[in-house]
Amino acid sequence: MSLVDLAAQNLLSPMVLFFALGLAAALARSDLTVPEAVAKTLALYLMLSIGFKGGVEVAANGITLRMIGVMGVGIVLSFALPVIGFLILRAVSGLSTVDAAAVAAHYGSISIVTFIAATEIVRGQNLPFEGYIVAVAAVMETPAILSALLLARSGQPSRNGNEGLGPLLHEVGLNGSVVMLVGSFLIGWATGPKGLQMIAPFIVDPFRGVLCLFLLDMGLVAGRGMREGARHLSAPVLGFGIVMPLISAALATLAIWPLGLSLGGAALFVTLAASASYIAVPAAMRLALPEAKPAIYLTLSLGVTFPFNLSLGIPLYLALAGLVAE
Amino acid sequence: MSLVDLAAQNLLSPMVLFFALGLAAALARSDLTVPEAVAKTLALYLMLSIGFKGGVEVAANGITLRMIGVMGVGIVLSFALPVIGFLILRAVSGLSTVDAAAVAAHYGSISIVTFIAATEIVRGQNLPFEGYIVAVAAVMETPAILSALLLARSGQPSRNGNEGLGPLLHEVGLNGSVVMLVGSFLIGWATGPKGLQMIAPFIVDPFRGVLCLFLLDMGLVAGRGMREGARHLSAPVLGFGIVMPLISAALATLAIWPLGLSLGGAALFVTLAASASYIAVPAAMRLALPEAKPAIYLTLSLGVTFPFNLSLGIPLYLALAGLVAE
Amino acid sequence: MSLVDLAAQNLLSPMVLFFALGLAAALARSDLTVPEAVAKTLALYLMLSIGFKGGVEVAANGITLRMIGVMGVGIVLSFALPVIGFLILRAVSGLSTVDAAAVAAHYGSISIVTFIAATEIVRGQNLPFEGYIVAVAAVMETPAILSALLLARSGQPSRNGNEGLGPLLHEVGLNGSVVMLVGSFLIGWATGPKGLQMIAPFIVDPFRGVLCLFLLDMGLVAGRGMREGARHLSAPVLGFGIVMPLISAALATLAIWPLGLSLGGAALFVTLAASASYIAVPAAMRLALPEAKPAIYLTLSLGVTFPFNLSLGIPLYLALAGLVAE
Amino acid sequence: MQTHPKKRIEIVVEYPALRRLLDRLDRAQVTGYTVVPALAGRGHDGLWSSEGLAGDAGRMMMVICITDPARLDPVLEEVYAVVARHIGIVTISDVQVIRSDHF
Amino acid sequence: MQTHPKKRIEIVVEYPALRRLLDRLDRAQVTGYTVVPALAGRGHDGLWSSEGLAGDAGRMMMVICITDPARLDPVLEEVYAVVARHIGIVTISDVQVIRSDHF
Amino acid sequence: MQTHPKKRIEIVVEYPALRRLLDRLDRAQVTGYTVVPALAGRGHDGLWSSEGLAGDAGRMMMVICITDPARLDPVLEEVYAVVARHIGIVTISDVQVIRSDHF
Ligand SMILES: Nc1ncnc2c1ncn2[C@@H]1O[C@H](COP(=O)(O)O)[C@@H](O)[C@H]1O
Ligand SMILES: Nc1ncnc2c1ncn2[C@@H]1O[C@H](COP(=O)(O)O)[C@@H](O)[C@H]1O
Ligand SMILES: Nc1ncnc2c1ncn2[C@@H]1O[C@H](COP(=O)(O)O)[C@@H](O)[C@H]1O
Ligand code: NA
Ligand code: NA
Ligand code: NA
Repeated sequence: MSLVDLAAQNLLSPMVLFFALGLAAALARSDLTVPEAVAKTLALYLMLSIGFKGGVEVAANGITLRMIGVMGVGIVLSFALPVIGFLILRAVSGLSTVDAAAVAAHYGSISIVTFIAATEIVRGQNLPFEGYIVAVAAVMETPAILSALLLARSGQPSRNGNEGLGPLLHEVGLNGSVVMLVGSFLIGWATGPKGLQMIAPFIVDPFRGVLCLFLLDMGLVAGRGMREGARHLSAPVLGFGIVMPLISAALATLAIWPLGLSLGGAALFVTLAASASYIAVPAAMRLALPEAKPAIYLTLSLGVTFPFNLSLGIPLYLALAGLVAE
Repeated sequence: MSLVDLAAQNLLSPMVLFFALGLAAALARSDLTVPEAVAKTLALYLMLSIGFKGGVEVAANGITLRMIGVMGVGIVLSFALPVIGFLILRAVSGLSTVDAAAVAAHYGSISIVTFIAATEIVRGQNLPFEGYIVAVAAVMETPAILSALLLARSGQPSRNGNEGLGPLLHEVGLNGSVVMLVGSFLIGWATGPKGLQMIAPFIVDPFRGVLCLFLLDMGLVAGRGMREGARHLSAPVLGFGIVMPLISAALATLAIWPLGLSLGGAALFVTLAASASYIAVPAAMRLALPEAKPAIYLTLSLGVTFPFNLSLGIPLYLALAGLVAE
Repeated sequence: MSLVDLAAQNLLSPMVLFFALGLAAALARSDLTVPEAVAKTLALYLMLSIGFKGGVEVAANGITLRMIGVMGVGIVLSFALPVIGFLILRAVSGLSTVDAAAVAAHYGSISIVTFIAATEIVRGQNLPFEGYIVAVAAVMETPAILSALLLARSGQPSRNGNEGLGPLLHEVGLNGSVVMLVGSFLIGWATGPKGLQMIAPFIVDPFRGVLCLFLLDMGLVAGRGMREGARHLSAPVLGFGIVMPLISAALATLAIWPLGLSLGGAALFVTLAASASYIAVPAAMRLALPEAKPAIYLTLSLGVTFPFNLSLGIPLYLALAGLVAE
Repeated sequence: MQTHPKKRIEIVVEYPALRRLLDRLDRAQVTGYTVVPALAGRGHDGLWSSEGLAGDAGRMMMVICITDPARLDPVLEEVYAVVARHIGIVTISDVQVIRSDHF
Repeated sequence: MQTHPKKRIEIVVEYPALRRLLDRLDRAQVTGYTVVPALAGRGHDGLWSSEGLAGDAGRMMMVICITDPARLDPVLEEVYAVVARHIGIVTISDVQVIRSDHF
Repeated sequence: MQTHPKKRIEIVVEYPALRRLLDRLDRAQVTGYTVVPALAGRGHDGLWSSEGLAGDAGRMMMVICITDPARLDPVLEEVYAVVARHIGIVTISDVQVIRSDHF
């Protein structure tokens, strides 16, 4: 299937259309909302499901050297991408050191919903993928935060003072979404296919439909963010929200080349690198770099990069992956 | 199946019984409640599901002249029924102009949950129906509100003053439930049976069970409303809550006659006309006619008309439809 | 299957592991939480499902003398167990009369989630069980509360004064969870297998997965309770949380002997007796015995007895039941 | 705008006792009250949080009641009858309202 | 710490009118406001509770707005324009803040 | 009824900083506090709403703390240490309580 066909087909999937519905409703100032308690639970559900299924596949296939290699590459990328992002932002945008570091952190980390959307697209093409990619997603969440903190401090005298790095690492590492993803992965691993069979009617069958509802909600939140936050984004920053994922994707494609991942697995890995966090990293930034403006990083990650990845990015990353995958 | 059999069977369906359970619990002052966040989400789910499925059927069958005709009849009825209701109320009840107009608005508009309950009954009789009836439901939601505003103004000097009709139309037209229903309909239309297949385990399989939970909640809210609101309803107003649906049903049966709908479709159309709004119109009335007493219109619509329609009305409308359907 | 195998298999089930995940996350002070609105709804769902399925089986099998006998034994145990628990606590722990009575009430009543977990284990062994056991669970919820009130008053001059027993019984008997369980049971009974078929994709298929999510939440709440409440529990009280279930189980095994229950049914009955309430009774105690410290009874029931029953208790009760069942 | 002095009573009370408290307020013939959910807190009885709770024990609510200064004492007595036995606190402050007859 | 006197306006208003109220506050150029959910209540218009509601009619919200005493009157006029027609109440009280320029 | 004067501190603060704020209150040895959810608001940092949020950034909470006038200043200093760096506001008002020893 050609890239154009794939993109067209993706744009007409219920997932993308529900996101677009949410976006349109928010931009038109409709009062449609998904209650916060439900939005939080849908996110937990998606992480439970994707983590569990990943763990079950690792249980079926065992740990391989390749798995360790891919995780290592993922960690390195998560550390490195914020540095690249930071340098670009400092060069082309007028953002302060702290704002640039905070934005860069989001692009080094990953978005689990972007990842999930990509698994659906990959599955729609009947491409299998390595189950441990979920574990790669988990290990890529936090290194970027550390990178960003070092970058932020490079620019200013240390006044983070009274709150040390220890409590921060605790709060980030035991962040609810990380615990849910990793915990479900381990449980899936421990219980294997037999466990999956028991709860499949809950975590497998309705998964895509739940994803649609969650994407509707993300569209609503993204649209609201765009309405409020757009004036905080200069043209160079907006451009960064599209260009940076492409740079990350290109680097990830090169980095993954020698590892011999399947086409599906490579596409997912590239997607992870190209995705920008919108749950774990914003919360960490409010703690670690409270001076950084959330209107900038939240609007950019959720209002620019996420829609781009969901609609055009993922098909592109699948094509990129085709260049290097087995 | 005879009308009596149908009614008896309906009264013993899980749907009606869960509504009765909620009603009984609330009247007995049990502290059973469904959290607000969940009630809102169940409503979103029902609209997503019914809208999407309707759209998929239109995708399969295309737009027909009959569809346009039925929509037109629906719009005319939604405009006309409030006038009839208003005149009756002014004649027999002591309600003020504003209260009468507000009540009448509810009966011109539609109740999507009554509609959904009717689709389940129709389906239980193995009767197919036209998918576009969902679109008819959507277009019948708002005209009644406009009618009612004109009626209310007829009675009093315009003191709506400072808030014009423009913002009101915006708020009503982009009301969350309307957006959800219409948006899902359009997405179902766009993605067709292939899209349905992707999310059917979420929006089709558990649908009836979710409906039971929602009806339990509606029973709880209706029972609470009856306990608090009963003293606001005089005998003529109470009677209106039963007689008006019958009048609407009779008119709808006549109006739909020439259009050649299927039995299932005709039953659903008659049900729409006979149903009274309890989500969109009350919110609109609080904005447009804040002087009208919500204790009257909410109690009547949810505490009298909805239970009547759910238990006895729908079987009756199915029988009525049998007189004119193909 | 040997007891050890059964216990090991149970410890590796997704249910127990998700509870453990919640426990670990709370003890490590992760910010993972399930929103309150969702936790309440999951509990409603579980009661709806278990009640309905029980009712359907009674519809299929009719009322028998044995059913009435088992219910009678259950009621007697619910009255008697608090007395035993109270005497033990007064003898070995330093708890005040009121605190001892309040704790004892929890152990005479039942935990519906423990019961549900047991049904899953019993089903996992392909053992059928009597559907009316759900009704037994319902009738065992409240007698223990009355016992405890009498015990508490034995120790102090009646100063419960201004709020009589009447309103209390009303509040306890019409407690939301009791209404949901009994109401769903009756609806299941009324609609029978045909009703079940209609809503099975909602109440049967995803049941186990939903249970996992609820157990995760219970683990989180239990872990939080353990962190805050541990210092309120002396060693004898802690011991009571393990020993009392064993005593209750032994008594229940003897009491059920002559009744000729199936192995599955007997295991569930013994589990009911051995389980300790954590929803209905705590709320009743706050009303009836507000002087009793919730930190003691909540921590003991949810933080000690529930984890014990879920992990080791239920397999043990199944083995015990094997001694007396048909 | 002309304003009139009233008293604002703010009560934090455990959820199981809420119905009783509101019955007492009705009995004291207050003209109204508003209930606001509380999420978490700490007091003499320790930390609590409503997160994840499926039951009602362990949750707290905040009740706000605006009343006439002349009727403060009888209202406080009814409130105190509930709060003294249950987990909770009561504070009173001065407020102004626009429509005096409403309260 | 040095503190500065401000006015705290507390408004309980029905949800469907919330957007209008907030627009009015914006128009009155207040520096900010906070919206807190209300769960249940009673007033002249009777009892209400948001439990189980799928729609917006019948729910209430509480809005808190800290403002400068000098600007109290214009703000109250805007607030009153909404609350007079809708279900709701308004109370005003004295508070102190630390950073005066923030408000 | 006899009442005693206390201070009521009301803090609106972004959710990610809540745990730190509560730790500070503990450190200042307040006798208690209550956390109330906020739904939406506006301030110098713009509009926010918690509707639909799956994460914690972008949500706000309201913390209420009753304390003795004598201990107001040390408590405010701890509070300020958090709120100065984070999104949030602090107001102080006078209240009366019934049982002085409780606070
Ligand atoms: N005296 C009062 N104290 C606290 N809240 C009140 C009071 N009166 C009214 N309210 C609140 O404001 C809402 C509307 O009041 P009303 O317009 O009198 O029906 C009520 O439902 C309560 O939530
Ligand atoms: N004048 C005010 N009155 C009430 N709440 C306010 C006010 N100013 C700010 N807030 C609340 O505090 C939050 C943070 O304020 P700020 O730091 O100014 O953005 C706002 O989003 C509001 O929820
Ligand atoms: N000093 C205080 N300031 C604010 N809220 C308090 C205070 N003391 C107690 N509370 C609230 O009232 C609840 C019960 O207090 P207590 O009876 O002292 O445990 C606490 O959990 C808090 O939510
Ligand atoms: Na990335
Ligand atoms: Na109608
Ligand atoms: Na028991």
